[in-house]
Amino acid sequence: MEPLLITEKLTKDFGGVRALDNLDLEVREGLIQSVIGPNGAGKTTLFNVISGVIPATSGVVRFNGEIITGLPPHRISNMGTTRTFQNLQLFCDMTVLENVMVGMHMRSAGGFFSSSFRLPWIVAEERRIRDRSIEWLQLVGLEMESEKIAGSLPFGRQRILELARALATDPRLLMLDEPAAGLNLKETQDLAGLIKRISKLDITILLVEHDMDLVMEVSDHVSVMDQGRKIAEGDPETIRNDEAVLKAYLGEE
Amino acid sequence: MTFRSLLRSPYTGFIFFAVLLLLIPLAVTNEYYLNVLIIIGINSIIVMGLDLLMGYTGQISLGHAAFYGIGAYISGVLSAKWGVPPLMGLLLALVGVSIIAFTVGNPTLRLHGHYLAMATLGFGIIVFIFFQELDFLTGGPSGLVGIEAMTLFGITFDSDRSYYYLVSIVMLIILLLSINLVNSRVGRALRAIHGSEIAANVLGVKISRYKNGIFVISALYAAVAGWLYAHYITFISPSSFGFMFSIKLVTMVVIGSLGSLWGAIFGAALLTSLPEFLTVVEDYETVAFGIILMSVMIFMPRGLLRGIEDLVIKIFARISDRSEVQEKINE
Amino acid sequence: MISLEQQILQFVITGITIGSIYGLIGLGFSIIYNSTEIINFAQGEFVMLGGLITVTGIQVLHLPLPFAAILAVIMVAVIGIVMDLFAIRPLKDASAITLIIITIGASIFIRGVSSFVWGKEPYTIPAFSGEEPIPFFGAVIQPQSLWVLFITIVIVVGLKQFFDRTLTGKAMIACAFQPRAASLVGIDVSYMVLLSFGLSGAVGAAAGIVIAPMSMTQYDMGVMLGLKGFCAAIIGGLGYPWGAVVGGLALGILESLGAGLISSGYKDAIAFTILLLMLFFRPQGLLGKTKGDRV
Amino acid sequence: MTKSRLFRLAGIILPMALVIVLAAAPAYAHEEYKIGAIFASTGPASMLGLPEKNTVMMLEEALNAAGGIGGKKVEIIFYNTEADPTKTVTAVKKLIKKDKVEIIIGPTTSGTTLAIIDIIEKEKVPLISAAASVRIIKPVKPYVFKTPQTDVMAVEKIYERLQKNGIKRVAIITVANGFGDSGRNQLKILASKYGLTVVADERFGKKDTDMTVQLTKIKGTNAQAIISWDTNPGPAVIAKNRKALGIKIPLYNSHGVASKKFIELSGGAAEGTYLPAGKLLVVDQLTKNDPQRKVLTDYKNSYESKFGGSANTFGGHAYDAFQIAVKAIQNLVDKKIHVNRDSIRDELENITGFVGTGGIFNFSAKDHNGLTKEGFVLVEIENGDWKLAE
Repeated sequence: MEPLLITEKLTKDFGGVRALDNLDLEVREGLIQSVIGPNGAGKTTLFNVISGVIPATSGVVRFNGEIITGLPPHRISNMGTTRTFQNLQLFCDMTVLENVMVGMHMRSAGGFFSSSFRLPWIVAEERRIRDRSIEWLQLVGLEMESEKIAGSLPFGRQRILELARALATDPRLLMLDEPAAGLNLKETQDLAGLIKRISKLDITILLVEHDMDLVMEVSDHVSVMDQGRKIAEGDPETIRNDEAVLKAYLGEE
Repeated sequence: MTFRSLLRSPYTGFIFFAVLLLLIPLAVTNEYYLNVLIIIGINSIIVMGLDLLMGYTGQISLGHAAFYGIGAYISGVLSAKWGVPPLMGLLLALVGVSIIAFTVGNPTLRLHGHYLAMATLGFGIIVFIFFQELDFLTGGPSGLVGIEAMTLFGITFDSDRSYYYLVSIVMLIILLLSINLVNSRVGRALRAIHGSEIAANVLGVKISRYKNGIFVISALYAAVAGWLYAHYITFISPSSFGFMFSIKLVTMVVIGSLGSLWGAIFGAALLTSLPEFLTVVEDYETVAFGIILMSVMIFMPRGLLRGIEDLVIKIFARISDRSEVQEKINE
Repeated sequence: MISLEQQILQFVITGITIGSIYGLIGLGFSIIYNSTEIINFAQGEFVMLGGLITVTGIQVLHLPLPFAAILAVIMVAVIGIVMDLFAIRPLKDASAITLIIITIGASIFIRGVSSFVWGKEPYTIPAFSGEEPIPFFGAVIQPQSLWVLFITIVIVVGLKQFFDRTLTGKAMIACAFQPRAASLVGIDVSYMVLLSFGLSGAVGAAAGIVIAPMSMTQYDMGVMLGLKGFCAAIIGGLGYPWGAVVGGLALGILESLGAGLISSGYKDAIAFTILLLMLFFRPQGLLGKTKGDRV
Repeated sequence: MTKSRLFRLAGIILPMALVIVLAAAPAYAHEEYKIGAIFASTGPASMLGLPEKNTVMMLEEALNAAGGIGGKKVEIIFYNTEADPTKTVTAVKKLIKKDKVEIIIGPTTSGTTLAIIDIIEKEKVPLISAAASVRIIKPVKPYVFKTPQTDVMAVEKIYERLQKNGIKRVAIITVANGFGDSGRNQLKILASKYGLTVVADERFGKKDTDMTVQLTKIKGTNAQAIISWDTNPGPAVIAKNRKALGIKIPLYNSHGVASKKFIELSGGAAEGTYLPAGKLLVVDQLTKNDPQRKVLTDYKNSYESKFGGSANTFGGHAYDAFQIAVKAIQNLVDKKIHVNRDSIRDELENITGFVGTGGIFNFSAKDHNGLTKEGFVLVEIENGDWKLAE
């Protein structure tokens, strides 16, 4: 079976700096796959290029067999992949529920005209969006806070909310950019459980993370990046003992 | 529970407001006050549109007086030169403004922050100059006379009282449409763009479509207001649609409270009627206006409506704190 | 009668003169923007105050022109500082829109007060060195135009030295690019902001003084000049101080060529159309560099 | 959440309630003749509007000190229009509906006057405007009068002179606002009547700081005279730029610069330029038997002693409007006709031979300005002062 996401010779230059260097990566459907690497390895750049937030310098990204490089982010999301952000990008002035409802954007159709006049089918759609969003909140355990302003949540809860919002797009591939950053031990453990639960919903997960314990606990497959290149990959056990990986990390520290 | 949800519904406020608006003429017998209310109504229509753009979507426009003017001039010129009836004038004004707004909005809304402010400001000034220079159509700087009074479906709105009802009804319709819009998928998308363009984008919101869409809608609101204005005063001149008026509109939105339709109406009402109250200080009017603008922004940067809200909540909180303390002492 | 070539030369000379003024005003915008990311809509009022205070210095206090001018520059710098202290500093973490409204409020306030102090009549001051025009290949140059150019160059060179050579100047630039890092290395950011308001007040006042003999000075002259200066700063590239001067010159020359060769009625429309095209196709300005956008 | 929604509602209702309370205040019966005055005492036309306001306030005080009209005092109710059409409309409605005035004088600018004509005609309140445009009284509207000479007369005064000097080609340079626009139209319409061709038609903005470009273009034509049309400070800049460019053909200004400020602003550059002006400017040069001499001297002296500065023709327009309004009421009182809006209007049309600062007014049913171009004199600037050029 062809992998869900493939990058082929993906390259990204920032001025003179090469953030991604002919990167080949495969993400197989149904797995939890992680990308790790020291700071500046190009992990976030990888996410930005895949999600269309910044253009690639060269190379292609295929999603579900189709080339998605060069497409704007909303088109890429529409094909069934979405992401979270390392530094949170919540809609801070909106309520928790509304944030998730925005996630349902692609799964609904109301336009300027029909919404302004609140046509009957809009009323029905609104109800469906609301009910479904509450379900997502229940899944991540945020339903009690649904009416709170997102910006007022504690940091850990905000991370969870961003995850719920991404889930609401009903993705086939969910890319999580350091979801454990800033979380305490307990929260990280809860997150690990949540990621596994999400995986059971037939959602493929691509995870960029610094927290090795989390990575090793949840991942089916791990790729290691350094200076824009992939230096190793395999199951967590293999990676743990890979020399190149150790060197890359130790070399840094 | 039902009572709470009733209170929470955005439509409860609307119904109260609508009843209030339509009852006002029963209490206000002096047409001069109706005149002030009419101008407030016209201004609130523009300001609501501007608030959808600025407060909800986070895109500043320092050139909205231009759309107000284009709406007024299209219907006004058609009426004064060729006797086109106002309803037809409105239709053509809406078509004209949407074409212009779409053409301008497309490249302009790719800009951000101060660049967007400057571009919209430039657009406003260019349009203003066209009002002045196309004098064979617009009557030039000295203005366009001979615009016919508002006649719709055989009814002529030639008294302040009847015009008040017309403006109120149009305003209520626009308010209702706006309430619908902000509480919908589209409204959430707009606020999402305000919150984080990138996040909205990766959640599937096509940014340009929504920015352009709301820009056109807010321009259309302004055009409707312009149409109401032209057929009310029956005279228009470029000076009513200049840069200073654009600035005034922005201050109405901000002083009222960004991102709140009620704030928009409140801001329009306050800043339109303020000069009427400031006639007391007469010569100091501009100085007072400047001071008010600055102090509101310094002490209530979220706008007056939210500012007052916060203040009242704070006072309530303090009172309840105190009573709690009191209770503890009593214990 | 003069030939078309001579006319065009004259247009360019005029454009350079007006452009330098736009540039000086734009410079004021850039200085404040650089240290605070604020667009100060009261910049035009600084220009007006510079002119009117000089008028008072000459006509009421009977000071010689240079002293009156220095007095005006100092006073407007102080007014800029006061504006920062009372209107800008009380705001912490204000949004761009709030700051725009504040500076608009300040400009309305300053205009209102000025209309009391000086009345609504326009004033003028004598040209710095006579009004005998200097012939130049069939066109003429007003001596005051040379003064405008001279003062512009002096200010630009002076500011460049200040930013490049002095510790304070370097600190101000640092605040612009890395305010948090700047405060970490011990730079007093709020002092630098204060300084930038004072400095831009002084530059604005200088612009107001050099054009007063040519264009008259009046309590409400600041609005349009302020807009044009803002325009110049954007065309040159916001945040690139020398960009404002380049932008101002470009704007001035194009505007006066447009007025001369196309239509004087549409003069400002031409200027602002250029601005729009610039924003659409090269939003970073003439001198700005495209920044790599990272998320 | 619920609470805040309520407050939001209250925020809307409170100001509305305030308006209602204010509206409910009873309009008390009045014991004096109420005259509404609307001038642009601030805003872009404040240089005109402020002396107009001052004049009217001064006259009210003087009249009431002298006992008013037939024992009844006169009350001026003043509103500032800021030269803004919307504000003017509001002010007029306030005067008519709330203050219930008998007659309105003002506004300052042509644009604002045109904006209120419909209301004036509908509400049937006499209006004496202080604005220049001929469109105000042509065609004649029953309730609208005006005191300044029209721009037609100013143009004719200049063209007459040009024709006499054998000039055939003129260049015009006008400001892009109501005043300049109205002048520009008349300059173009009337040119052929005086055998003139307009060879250059340049414009500038009210806040422009340099007119070298426009003048350079004029220099490139074969014009024999330049006519500039604006109020201060624009024409002073034009005069200076003209001198700097070494343009030798004569410069004529509009009546809009008829104040000492113009000479002061242009430095020496105004020397030898011409303008049509009301006689106020050259009151000391008038012949002893000039019928306006006394009126002008009185006005000038009382204005200047009260407000300092120098009296200008704009204040004069307000002076005329006020005095004519008072005259009409006085006549009605004398004739024992009930004073109301309609009777005042009718009486205004009967006023003839009224000596004002702008000329001798002869109103009639067909002429609501009542002046001829003889109200203007052509003035030359010589040695920093006005000089009758006739």
